[in-house]
Amino acid sequence: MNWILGPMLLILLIPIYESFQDEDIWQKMLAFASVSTKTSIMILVISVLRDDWMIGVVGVLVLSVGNASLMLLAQVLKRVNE
Amino acid sequence: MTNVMTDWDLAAITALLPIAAVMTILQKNPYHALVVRGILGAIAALVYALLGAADVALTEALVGTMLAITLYAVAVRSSLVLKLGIIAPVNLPEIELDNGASNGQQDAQQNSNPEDLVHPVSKSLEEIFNLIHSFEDPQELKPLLEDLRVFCDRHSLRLELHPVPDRQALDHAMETKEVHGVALVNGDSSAHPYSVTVRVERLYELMQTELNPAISTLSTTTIKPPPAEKPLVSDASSR
Amino acid sequence: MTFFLDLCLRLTVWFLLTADPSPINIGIGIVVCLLIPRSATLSYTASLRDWGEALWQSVVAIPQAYIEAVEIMVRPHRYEDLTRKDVPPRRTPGLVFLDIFVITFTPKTIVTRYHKRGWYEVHWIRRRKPQ
Amino acid sequence: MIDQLINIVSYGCIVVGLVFWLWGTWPLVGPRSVLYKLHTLSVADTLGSVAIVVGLLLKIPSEWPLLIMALIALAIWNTILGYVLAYCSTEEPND
Repeated sequence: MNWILGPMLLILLIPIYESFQDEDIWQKMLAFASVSTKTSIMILVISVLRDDWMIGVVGVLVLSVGNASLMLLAQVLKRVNE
Repeated sequence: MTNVMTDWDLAAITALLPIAAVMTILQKNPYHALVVRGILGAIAALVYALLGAADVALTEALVGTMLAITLYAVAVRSSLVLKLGIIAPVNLPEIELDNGASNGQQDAQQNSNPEDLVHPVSKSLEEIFNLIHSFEDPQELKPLLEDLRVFCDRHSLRLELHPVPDRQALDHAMETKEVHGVALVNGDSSAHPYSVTVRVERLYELMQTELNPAISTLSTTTIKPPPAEKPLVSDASSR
Repeated sequence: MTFFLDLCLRLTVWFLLTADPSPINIGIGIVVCLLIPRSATLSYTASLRDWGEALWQSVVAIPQAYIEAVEIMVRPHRYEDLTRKDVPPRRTPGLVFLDIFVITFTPKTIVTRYHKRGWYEVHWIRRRKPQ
Repeated sequence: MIDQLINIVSYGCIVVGLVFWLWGTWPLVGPRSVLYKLHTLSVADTLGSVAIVVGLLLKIPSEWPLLIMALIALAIWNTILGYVLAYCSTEEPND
């Protein structure tokens, strides 16, 4: 089942590239949202691959925490842009 | 299904970390850097989890990504600001702000309709926010402010106007370091329509090369610390 | 009644996180769920029928989301559109949250704004140019 | 026999998830508006990820509490994040 990580990694490169290339802040935020979800799913896959519960819990927590920080940042950016 | 993971996968995922780090330091705008820092945090958490350090990954996600970004966002927003004192009619937003807040609360209390009572606090906050932003640029300062806005956008600064009633209050604001600079309208006899004075050395250097010299004259002053601070110093040394 | 629903939701999250059915853990879970502060502004006055309907809608939304996803993958939707959707009268915040969730969950529609005067602003992607 | 079927279904879910990921993430590089990209991202990040996690769930049923937690977190957080991003990136209408 190791083959999953390869394509996942390649797809992960797309938003990373986008975040570097696009100068608009909201497009960068989209890339951030995408990266944060994708990395946490990858962590979950790794935890299943290794049968390691601990990493799985971290994956779930990263999933929710990453999104929470994104929402805070989005609100701050909205205030700044006004 | 076992824990055998090819070296290639490991190397490729780990290589993302330096790439993201380089991307972060290449950003010029601090807000863009914050977003890319978030991406770096997410990737770092992935790499740490991949290498088996669940605790480090969790710390990176909680502290490195969430706390750091939130704190930096607030810090950048509150520090990257150019406060400019100007003379404008006394229509201070703060005065209206109080009215707006109390009006909002009264509205919320008078309405017994449960739907309107849902967010009384956020409603009045919204009103306050609109009032602050309803302060418009004074007509006679328009060309100068446009020039300054271009300058501020280039350095991702926020331009904040501090309207005061007269010249005396303007000088006072400068002395108490309430503002970073002041802008004045020159008389018709002068060659330049406006004059700008800043007290921050670095701002002066940047403005000297980037502001349109046809619009304004630029000068800098140093503010001496007010004598009232002396007792504090002796107080500290006696401890 | 909605207090009970709220408690059930919290207990579900607790047991999914801990995954330990021992009596001690159940006791700790119940105590924690009762101790965590409850939102004071949320009014729990919605009828059970409204809640059931909204929950059913969010269950139905899952297969519908996949159908829509396949649709926009097979036939490209190039055009964007902005419409208004009226909120049913007397929605409580919890129900409004569920409404926004259901609309945004399906890939063709996203709520961009909720007006307190009674409508959602919904952003669409469409196959044909909107008039 | 049933084991094999479950295996096939789980691989199917994972592959579908990966296809969703690729299809939904690819438009990010293009010049489309933020809202349009949000639509495709909701295909990739919510639906695709849900499919992948369901695939994992079928593969390792013993970890079901954790993976169901992941499913709930994914669905709720990603959807609400889509709403928040859409709300924050659009201007307030003047009325």
